[in-house]
Amino acid sequence: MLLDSFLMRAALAGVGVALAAGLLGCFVVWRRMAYFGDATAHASILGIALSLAFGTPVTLGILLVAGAMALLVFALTERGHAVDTALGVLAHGALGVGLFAVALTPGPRVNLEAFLFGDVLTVGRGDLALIWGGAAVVAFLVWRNWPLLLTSTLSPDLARAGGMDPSRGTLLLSLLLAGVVAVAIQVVGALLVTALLIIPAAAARTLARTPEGMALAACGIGVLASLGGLGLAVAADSGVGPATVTVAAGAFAILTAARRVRQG
Amino acid sequence: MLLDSFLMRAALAGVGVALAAGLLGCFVVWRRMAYFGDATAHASILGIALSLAFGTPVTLGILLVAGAMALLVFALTERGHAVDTALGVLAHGALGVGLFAVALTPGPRVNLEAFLFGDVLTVGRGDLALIWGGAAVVAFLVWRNWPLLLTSTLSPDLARAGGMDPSRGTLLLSLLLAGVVAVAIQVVGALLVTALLIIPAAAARTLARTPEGMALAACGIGVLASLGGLGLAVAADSGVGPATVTVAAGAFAILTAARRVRQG
Amino acid sequence: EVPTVLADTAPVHSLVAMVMGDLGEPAMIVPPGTSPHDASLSPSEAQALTEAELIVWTGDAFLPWLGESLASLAPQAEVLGLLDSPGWEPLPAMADEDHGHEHDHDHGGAEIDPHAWLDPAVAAAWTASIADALAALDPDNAETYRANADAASQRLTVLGQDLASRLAPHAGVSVAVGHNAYRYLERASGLGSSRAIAHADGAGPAPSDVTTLREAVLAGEVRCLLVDAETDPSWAETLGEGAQLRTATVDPDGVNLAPGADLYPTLVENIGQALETCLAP
Amino acid sequence: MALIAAEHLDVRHGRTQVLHDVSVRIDGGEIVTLVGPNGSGKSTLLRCLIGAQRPTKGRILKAAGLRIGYVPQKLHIDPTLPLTVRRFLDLPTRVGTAEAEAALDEAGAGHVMGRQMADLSGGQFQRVLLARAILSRPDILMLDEPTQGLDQPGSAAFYQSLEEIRARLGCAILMVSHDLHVVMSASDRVVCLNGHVCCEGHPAMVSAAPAYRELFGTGTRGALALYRHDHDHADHAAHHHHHHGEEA
Amino acid sequence: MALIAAEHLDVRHGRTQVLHDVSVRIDGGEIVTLVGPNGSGKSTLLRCLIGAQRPTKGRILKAAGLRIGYVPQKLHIDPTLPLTVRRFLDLPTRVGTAEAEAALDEAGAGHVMGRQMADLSGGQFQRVLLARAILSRPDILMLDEPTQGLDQPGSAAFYQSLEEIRARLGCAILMVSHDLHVVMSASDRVVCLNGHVCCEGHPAMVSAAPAYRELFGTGTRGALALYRHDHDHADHAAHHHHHHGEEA
Ligand SMILES: Nc1ncnc2c1ncn2[C@@H]1O[C@H](COP(=O)(O)OP(=O)(O)OP(=O)(O)O)[C@@H](O)[C@H]1O
Ligand SMILES: Nc1ncnc2c1ncn2[C@@H]1O[C@H](COP(=O)(O)OP(=O)(O)OP(=O)(O)O)[C@@H](O)[C@H]1O
Ligand SMILES: [Mg+2]
Ligand SMILES: [Mg+2]
Ligand SMILES: [Zn+2]
Repeated sequence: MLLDSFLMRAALAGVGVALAAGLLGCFVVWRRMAYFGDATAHASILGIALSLAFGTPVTLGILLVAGAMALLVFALTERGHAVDTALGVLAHGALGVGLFAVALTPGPRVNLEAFLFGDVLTVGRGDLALIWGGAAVVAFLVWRNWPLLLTSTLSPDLARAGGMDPSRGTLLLSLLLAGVVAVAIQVVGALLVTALLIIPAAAARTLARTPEGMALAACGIGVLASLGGLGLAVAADSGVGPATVTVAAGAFAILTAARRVRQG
Repeated sequence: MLLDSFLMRAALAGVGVALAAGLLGCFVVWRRMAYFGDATAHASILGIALSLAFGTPVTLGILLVAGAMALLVFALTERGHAVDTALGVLAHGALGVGLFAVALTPGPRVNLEAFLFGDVLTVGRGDLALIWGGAAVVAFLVWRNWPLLLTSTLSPDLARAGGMDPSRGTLLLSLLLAGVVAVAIQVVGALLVTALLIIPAAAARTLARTPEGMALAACGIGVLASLGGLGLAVAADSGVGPATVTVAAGAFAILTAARRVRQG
Repeated sequence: EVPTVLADTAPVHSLVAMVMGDLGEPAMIVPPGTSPHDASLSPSEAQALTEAELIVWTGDAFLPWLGESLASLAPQAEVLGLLDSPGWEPLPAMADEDHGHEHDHDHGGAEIDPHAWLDPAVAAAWTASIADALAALDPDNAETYRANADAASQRLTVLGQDLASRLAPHAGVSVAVGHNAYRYLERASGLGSSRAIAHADGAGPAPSDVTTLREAVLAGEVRCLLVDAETDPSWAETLGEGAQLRTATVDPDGVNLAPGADLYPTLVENIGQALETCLAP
Repeated sequence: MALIAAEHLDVRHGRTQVLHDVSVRIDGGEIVTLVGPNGSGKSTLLRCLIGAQRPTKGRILKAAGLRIGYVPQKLHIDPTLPLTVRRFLDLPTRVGTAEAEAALDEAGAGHVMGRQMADLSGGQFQRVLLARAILSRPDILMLDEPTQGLDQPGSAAFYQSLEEIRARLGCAILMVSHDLHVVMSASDRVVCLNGHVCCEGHPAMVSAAPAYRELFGTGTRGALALYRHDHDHADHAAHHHHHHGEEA
Repeated sequence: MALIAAEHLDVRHGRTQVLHDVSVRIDGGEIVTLVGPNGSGKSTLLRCLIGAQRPTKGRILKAAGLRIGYVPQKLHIDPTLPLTVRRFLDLPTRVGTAEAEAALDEAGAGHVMGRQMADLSGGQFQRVLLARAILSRPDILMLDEPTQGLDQPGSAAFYQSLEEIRARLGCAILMVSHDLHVVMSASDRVVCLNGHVCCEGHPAMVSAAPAYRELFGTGTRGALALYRHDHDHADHAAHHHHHHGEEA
């Protein structure tokens, strides 16, 4: 009856999210998309606002808006905008437009963030299936498209010469990221997802000599941070999200101090 | 008795923030620092937590932590981390560690964000003096150090060969940004500052052929968004922050649609 | 002449409306439910602040950002901070537990738990303070205000008695809550101390808090979870797995009720009813 | 049979017309060199052929399943992506280690195998790019200034090995080069580009063509030997102002 | 008097020792060329001299207020920074428009004045870099492979104008080049680098030195003319395996 324990489920959920986030997080770091998590979280607020206005399920609204954001980021970067700037514009644009739209719709104002953020301690069996299913899909798609994703990250021209379509790689990555963040935010909370996307990958950079090495290290550090964070939260009697981020940030600090990045 | 009207004060505050943010925002876009605003906002939460723990004034705590964050970003990028990644790590690290630290300190728990956010409609005369004084300082320092800031953004090696110290440029810029964001967040709100930092500069990129042109255009678009946002908020009777961001995002969308970036 | 009056939240607005009666209608500043993140004053709200002659609000401990707005936008107005008003018995803020939405941390003296409106007896005391403030501004109608306040006070006292008798069978029983916002309600209803899941600092609950709560649920000590706008409903599943845990959806801020004099009594009755159903054997 | 052909390409960037009605075709096993002054559109043509640049008019025809080995003129590898030379050679398709070692050795970069790409010197980087292009077993090699940054023994070895590479891989080679005196003799065909195709054909024919001579002067072999002679500035400036047809 | 000097420089990157006990000095008005195989540390030495690379050991001495005109080997300009060629020439110090025009014309890039830096072709970019370095009225020009990407008339014109530039600006020139046969005659002094200073002195002396011949073979002038001869692969591979002292 392992799954009976909410702690066990939290641990499994944390590990699942850490694996998907570690894989995708490397691309986030390589492609300068660190803002992606926050942008999706902000876009989710617009999604909630729209769902409330049209009476559709909130989860659907979040997914649709996150997907639309991914497509917009893709279109903007194809037009030559720097990806971090495009993400910044969309993050704030989505939030601003979302709040503005909420103000215009009649009815009581609601605290939108309350809809948004899950807590890893509330993860149920269905959520676990969702997380691990999602992680498996992400892992499978990333694995199948690894050469495409990697080469188009390195240089779109080299990808084209190799007979690949780098736009497909960018699009796939954006949609995967949007999906993972939009789902995981509701299950385990925004802080945990966005932090697990960036910090383990950044920490892994100090260790890795190859892209595959970095992806593995990011997954490993993410898993350690998840489990360590849970342990720390139990020990210190604090929230799991902040404790996990604290462990991950600690790992980053130690690895960075121990070794200059460029000597990799 | 112009300053008696809160709308007039809001307009003046918006314009002042737009000018400082437009100038610095260009560097934010060029240097891939779009995350800076959010990172500072998150770090401010840690600052509040520390001020509460040590009983120091909140504003001081925010400024100190934002400054420390700027120094850390500087140190991390000098060590070869990509700046957007460094900012992402620090944004989440500061938030996670801040929340974790709060959980460990005894005393009543408070929602830290309540301390953080100002509203441009509540700006008083003292705030106006602060904003315009700050904008003047920013404009003066940026103007005085323009060649240094620009050359070290372009290429640190060219800056060194030209007898400049690019680290000085990076440091100056980080500290200015941290100062502006930390102060302005408390006066006019986080959404307005972080959005005015990125969106006008990104929109200006589609118009500009030179760095100076982009800085001017960013200031202009920012000012238009501030005044237009205020007008829109009055017309729609909604919050000024979201309305301003909506106008800025609209300007970005129109300019981007009208013209491919690279044809500048 | 009847002054222009502004109230901060829907419950306070309701109390003010009771006191003003037919003489006038107060306006409301803070749309309920908004978090300080997204809350920004609309121009008409700011305008209302600059024109108000009396502002009745909960207090700095509840909405610190509104305090700043009052200072800059409404220097002309009389301000009545209900948490600082006399005639009622405040509860100290819990040292270790949280408070909810957006509460200040008062550095000076004793800190007060700000969710005081959930005790009808406190609300009754507040109507007297509101009447005093109105009477001072509008001496011509002082009698009417006082009479309205007395009537309201009576109505509220009855409301409190109803609540207590309705929940009398469950005296001393604890419920689980999202965050510690119901201590005045417990005082009014005779319920035992509620068990909060989350701290207010945004950090989420600690695993040990959840474990303790779950043990209480499994042991049958806690049979009901109050879910409000700030509580993630999926807690019901986590806490209630393998046990009998009912949930009651409550609206302590009156977000979903029509504003007006009747809002506050409806709000309290709704909570009472929800609790009664939830705790029924 | 043509491996790849461009038909009537036009490329414009805003007001600048970069290519105008350019048609070229490369047949299997050919060594073709693209020459032309700076800014004449050589790299643009190559990028059109690999599909990285969309022409404003005209079209590209490729043999089905064509494998292209490409060496770009500029490649910026971001140091946030950790990438050893060995791993880079595996992109996009994996190759055996023995094969990779042999290719690197042949390119004179055997000892940098374990290094990070971002740490290489200019010439080492170029050598690795060349090794990678050849390792992909291409049907056609497209090399944009393949000897840039190579030291003298390196570029001599490169030109010497061209024929051998063609013989071994059976591939065609399309390259851009400014080493006129060398490529004239190392190629089967020379295409002289200057926004449009100025002239095209057997090296001997091209170097005799008036359009070519207008672009590069007459004494190609000795051009670089003109050092240490006093000269009038106006005189040599005239060498490189031939950019007709560039602005629309 | 030395304008700039390096004394006993050591540079290591992790386990790789790039420079070992390197001392050079450049006097006013000298034209010095740094030659050496790929990866021998030439660019690293230049970056140490301008202060962009910190040596592990040793020190750099500079004349007070020394103005350096620098052309890096690689420069990546991010297209998010809008920058016309004209504006780029103004960095770090503003120059007059007439002057800028003259310098661009002289570098054969007069017609790209209004373009964005990120849009230039490889050779156009290099020409603009050269124009900018000269415009800063330097006391010393440091040029890392200044003719890379230039077309043949362009690089011929560059080497021809070296002396004229020195005469006009009164500056010293330190350059890295692989065009051995040209630079040997265009420089006052040649420093042959291979991790350490192999040999140094008058060009004639250096090209006769055994260390130099070991690195580059004997027939420097004709090295690039060895095309279309059948050759044994093992034979030419031997050209470029001389990388002694690189790994610590
Ligand atoms: N994105 C762009 N926008 C505008 N003009 C461009 C762009 N890219 C290239 N150009 C222009 O197109 C012309 C051809 O460029 P290309 O790089 O093809 O020249 P090239 O023949 O390869 O020159 P080089 O010998 O210098 O490498 C140049 O004049 C260049 O300035
Ligand atoms: N950041 C770094 N980390 C590790 N090794 C490095 C780094 N930068 C340079 N190197 C190594 O230092 C050596 C010297 O590099 P440098 O760029 O100075 O060579 P170079 O003489 O300019 O060569 P080229 O002729 O190819 O330009 C090379 O072996 C290179 O791989
Ligand atoms: Mg080219
Ligand atoms: Mg070099
Ligand atoms: Zn509360």
